[in-house]
Amino acid sequence: MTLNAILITGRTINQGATIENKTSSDYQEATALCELNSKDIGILGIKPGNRISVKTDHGDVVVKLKENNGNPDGMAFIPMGPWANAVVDPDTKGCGMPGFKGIKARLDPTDARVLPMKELIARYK
Amino acid sequence: MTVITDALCPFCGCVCDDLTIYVENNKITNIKNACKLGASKIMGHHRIEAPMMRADKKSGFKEVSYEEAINEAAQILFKSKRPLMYGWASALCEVHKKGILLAEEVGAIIDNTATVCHAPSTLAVHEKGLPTATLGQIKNRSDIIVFWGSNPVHAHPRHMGRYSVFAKGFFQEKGRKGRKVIVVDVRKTETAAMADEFVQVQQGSDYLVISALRAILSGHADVVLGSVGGVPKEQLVKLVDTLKAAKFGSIFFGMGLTQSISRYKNIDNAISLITELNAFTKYVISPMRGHYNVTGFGQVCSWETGFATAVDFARGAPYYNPGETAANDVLMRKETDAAMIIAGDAGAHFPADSVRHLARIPVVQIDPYWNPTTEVSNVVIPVAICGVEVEGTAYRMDGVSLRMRKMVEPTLPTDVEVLERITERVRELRGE
Amino acid sequence: MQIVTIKPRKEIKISVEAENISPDKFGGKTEKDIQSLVAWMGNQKTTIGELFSIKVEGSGPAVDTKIVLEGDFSRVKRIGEGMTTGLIIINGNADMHLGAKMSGGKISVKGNVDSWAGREMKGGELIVEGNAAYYLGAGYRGESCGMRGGKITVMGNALDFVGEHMCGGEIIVNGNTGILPGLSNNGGKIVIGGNTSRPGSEMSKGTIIVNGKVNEMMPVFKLEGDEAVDGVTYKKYTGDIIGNGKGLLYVK
Amino acid sequence: MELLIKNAAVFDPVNGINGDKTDISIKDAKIVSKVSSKATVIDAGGKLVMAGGVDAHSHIAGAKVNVGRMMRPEDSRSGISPRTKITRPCTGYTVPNVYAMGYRYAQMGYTTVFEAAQAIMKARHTHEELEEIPIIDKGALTLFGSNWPTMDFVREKNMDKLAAYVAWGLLASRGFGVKCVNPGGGEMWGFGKNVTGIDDVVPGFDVTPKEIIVSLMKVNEMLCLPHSVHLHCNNLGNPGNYKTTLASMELANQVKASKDRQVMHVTHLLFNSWGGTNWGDFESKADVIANCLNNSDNITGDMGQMIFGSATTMTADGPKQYANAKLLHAKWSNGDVELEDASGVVPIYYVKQISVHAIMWAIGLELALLTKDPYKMLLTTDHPNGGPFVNYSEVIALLMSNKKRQEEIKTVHEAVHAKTKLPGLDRELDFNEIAIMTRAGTARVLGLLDTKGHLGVGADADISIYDIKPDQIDPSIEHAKIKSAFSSAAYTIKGGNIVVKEGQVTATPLGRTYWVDAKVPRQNHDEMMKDIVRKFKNYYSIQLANYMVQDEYVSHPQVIKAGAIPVEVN
Repeated sequence: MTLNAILITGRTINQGATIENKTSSDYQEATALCELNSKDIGILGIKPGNRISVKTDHGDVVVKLKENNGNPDGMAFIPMGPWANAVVDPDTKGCGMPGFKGIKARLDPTDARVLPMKELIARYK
Repeated sequence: MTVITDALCPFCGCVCDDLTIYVENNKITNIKNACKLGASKIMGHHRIEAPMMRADKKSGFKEVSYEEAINEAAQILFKSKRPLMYGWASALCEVHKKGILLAEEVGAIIDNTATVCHAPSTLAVHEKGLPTATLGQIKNRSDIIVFWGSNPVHAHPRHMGRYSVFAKGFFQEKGRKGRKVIVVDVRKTETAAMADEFVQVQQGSDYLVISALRAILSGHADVVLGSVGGVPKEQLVKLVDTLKAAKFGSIFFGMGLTQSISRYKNIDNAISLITELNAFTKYVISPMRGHYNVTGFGQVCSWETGFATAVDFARGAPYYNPGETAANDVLMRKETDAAMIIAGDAGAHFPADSVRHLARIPVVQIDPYWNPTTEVSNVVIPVAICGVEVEGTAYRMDGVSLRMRKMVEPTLPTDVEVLERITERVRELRGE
Repeated sequence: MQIVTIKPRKEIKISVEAENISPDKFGGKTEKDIQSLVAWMGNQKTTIGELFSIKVEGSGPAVDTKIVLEGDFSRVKRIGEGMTTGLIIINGNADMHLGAKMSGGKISVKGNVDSWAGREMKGGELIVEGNAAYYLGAGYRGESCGMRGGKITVMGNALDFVGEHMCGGEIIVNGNTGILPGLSNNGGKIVIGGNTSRPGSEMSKGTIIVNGKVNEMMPVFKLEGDEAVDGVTYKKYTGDIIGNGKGLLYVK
Repeated sequence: MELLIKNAAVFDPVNGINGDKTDISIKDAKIVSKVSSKATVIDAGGKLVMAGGVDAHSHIAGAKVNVGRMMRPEDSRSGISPRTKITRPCTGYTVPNVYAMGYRYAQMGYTTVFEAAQAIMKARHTHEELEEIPIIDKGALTLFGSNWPTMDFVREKNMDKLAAYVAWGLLASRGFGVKCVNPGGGEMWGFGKNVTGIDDVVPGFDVTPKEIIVSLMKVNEMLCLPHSVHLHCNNLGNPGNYKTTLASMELANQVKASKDRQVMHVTHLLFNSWGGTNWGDFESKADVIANCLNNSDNITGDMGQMIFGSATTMTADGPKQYANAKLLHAKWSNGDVELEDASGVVPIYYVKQISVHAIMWAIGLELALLTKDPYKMLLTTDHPNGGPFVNYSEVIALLMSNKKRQEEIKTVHEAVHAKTKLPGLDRELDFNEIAIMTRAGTARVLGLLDTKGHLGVGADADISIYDIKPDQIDPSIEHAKIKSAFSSAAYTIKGGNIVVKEGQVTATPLGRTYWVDAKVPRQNHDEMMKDIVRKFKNYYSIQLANYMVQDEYVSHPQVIKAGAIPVEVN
């Protein structure tokens, strides 16, 4: 079942620990994920570890689902990185800073695979 | 085996300077006192071994000499009408000076990773100034500490131990027990979990919540009707009383404010709150800067060009206007016709549209590591790691200047050497 | 009367800075003079003649100079910067800083304009039939005063920070605006036909009239009651009360 | 490299040359008695020639200045000029970038400038900026007035440990002299408070500003430092503060100078010579302060002259800056430095029609005109607090021409008539006196007379030539010509190199950074260091090993030796 959520992105300890090793699977493990609270995961009807597609007005990406009950209802968190930035708002609002937080997103369960970093970036070429 | 004491960490804005590094035949074998982030960078990762080039972005790289790569980099910048030189935050101030000179020479826009981090804080400083203090002042005096839109447990792991919540100081001998910790965030982070009070605000409402606090503080609670940003009025009124009762209050803020709706106005509003609190008691505000030397670029760029970020040298003199001259502004407008990405990773940390444009123009990368920027680069020049293999100056998140140590000898040229040789080559191309 | 028609020779992708496209710079000049005026494309110094085809009809001083811009100027910045007199007609779009610091004369745009249109305007008139982007009629970073006089009319919508740091003059946006119109307003008048959000924050003087919906009101305004302005009844607010602001915010 | 300047109308007060035509011989950066025939000749053609200008108090480098730049993009965009073959791009008016600092001072014929204040913990930043300021020789005064070690040793009345700390602090910061700003107040601002006079007790440290000032003077003389204590009095910027200034100046009698110079230099006296009790009855007390200077022989001061228009106030006087920002509804930056001092930066616009501003403007000029001996009143604008240094020529013209002063007085608020004595003062300073206030006097106050501020043999070859013939001009009448000549030197020579010609920069060599290496007895140092080590262990947020400025930050040092000798304490 689809979940409409507000997406925010930001740092995590594991994202930081692998930031200089972005070709590694550890980096993908740390950043190609989306956190939701258990209630929202219930709405999606799948379990943490399953894969979801995240669509916004600016792009789409497939990431792994992770549970974080610190999130309020309807809030999705993807660690900063190429997977998150595939769907954030590029508009700099006249101040130079793109929209990394507060993006309307549509989340759906999917069987599609999580693209590894090189393939994810290859989409832009 | 050599042991380096009081070494400095080249990862986050804390620049912890009490590390012990153990080195055996030019290899770092062990580290003491670094957090997980610092340890991961200092222990090191897989590196790009040699310069490489390719004509089009889809084909594989061909290994080349430094001479060839440097010449190609110079050609790209020399021919470019609207070059962007981005990154800088993981490099030392000595590198920034070479970068700003080269940007002048080729008429480029130079911008640093603050453009996706704390550049809005700089815009706020243009509006309101910045009432702040060095971290030791907070350690010694602060009895109320607020983290607003910032999650130090994840992003600045040793901040609370060395400088804020747990640190013992002259007037704060009891450390944690002498302090009240308040966390304001849209979600309950691990940092919020260890706070005395967690104020949960709706995403994007920080600006309104801060204005409400200021209205209450200025004696106009009557205009605040019902809840603001999901925070009941009673909680806001109580929070103002708590803040006013401090002997020395400090507010640390992060991406929660700089990247949300209203952008720089969130921080400029928070600065006004701090200024107005100073009428009652001592208050300071301090940005939780991400990279260990993103602050350093702002300092060097300010004293050399008069502006801290997003400087456009197209017409031979610095022109500054974020919203027009910041990296993502010109990339989004598809104006940039060549880019140099150095000590920063635009490929990973810029929105898709910007990376898409980078994929269509010649890109020179100067960086030790293979990352998403490498994927959209044409010329890749690997360099020594600043703060590990190269010593030099960095500025901590509170603006204190420190000298990073050399822990091991470099095996590759430094950023400074590469930039100097590119600049020489550009001058030759110009017939000087 | 001198009419100068100017048209890009080819598509302009790297933005051009053309502050010399102004009646003050074209008035009383020959075609050759105009062609030799400086313009910049990125870091390349060039001339107006290089980038644009010029046709001059008749002659006359700046006050009687009408410049007609044909074709796409959406990547040509600072048109009409600092103009004191004369007329500019733009049949397409225009890029940033259109009419910045103008103190007289008139600019009329059929299409859209980018950010900072009418920045630090002192007088004269700017009419935009399409949409405006960010910082319409705003100030420069760090200045305490942006627009001081003159009038801007936008038939379409405008984005965030309309009239930021306004000290005088008038801005009319018939459509919607983005967030924080009239930010730090210190004596200007802003009329918004459509919807907006967070109007009048840190206002100390001046007037903002909103005829559409305010999505989010700032918690810093005191509701004074209803009042009619030009025959329309509004809820009248005063604020921003934090700095004892004397600004007036009318919301329909 | 040899240079010969002929037909120069030289004003060299130190060597008693008062405008007579002389030749100046230069060889390898020094002034010599004669040169060979191979020397390059500059025919000064009877033009005015002085030693290179020396500025003893200007905020040109460091954390405060950079905060000013970051706060004021509107200032940076106001002074922009593109790069040339020789010069880097310039920006700013009140807070210029580092290149403009060097070029603009050299264009005015100035060759030596001292940064007015650096906290030890932020000295590395100051030196990074000094390293990038072209042409001029420079140095920085190090803040000691509210440092915890200072206050501890003053409380313990242990002058040996305090002298050791000052010596160590100068080494740590590669500083040139002892700066004391609102002593005790910087510490109290740590909790948002301030001292109100020199007898208040600083909570937690149990010392008074008076004790801090006297103790620092004693150790300054014990160490035989080239410069005296450089004092920014308590209570700056408050109506009625002239009493605090007088009481502070009184303290000079408690210590005897160890060298042929003052024992106390009181800086930017314009901001500290205020009478009245509030903004309503605010008035000038410049005459009382000048009188005190005239009657004492061990105190010097500097004007801190105000220039109408845009300025940026920046000072370690944190509490004053908060009050300023609130009064002016201006943007406000504050920079507490742990265990050391405070600081604040606030933009301001001085307006002729505001009575307080007009009175302040008059006070600065009164101080110079009422202080008889120009050696006791140096010309500064406390750049950029009173105004940017590029306006020094305006101050010179005002001091040399009563006609100009009367013209200006007509344009300012008439409060200057009732609240100051300026309109009635007709003294007009001559070239000799101006040379003292801008070269000889400043060099003497700084203790650098052996190489700076004069044109005698052995001095550094720093020379400025101005496009006026002293014997063919009446500065009182042709004050506009005086102003334009002093604002743009015909020649500036720095270390024997021609660096400016007809106001244009022709060369950009890097000058030297002056700092003082003072030696103290080993056991005093070791005793003092015990306390320092404890403070770093418990209270500083960085390690001692990462505190001191390293050699890499002073690439062209000019080290001046000093050391502890017993000092007479009367």
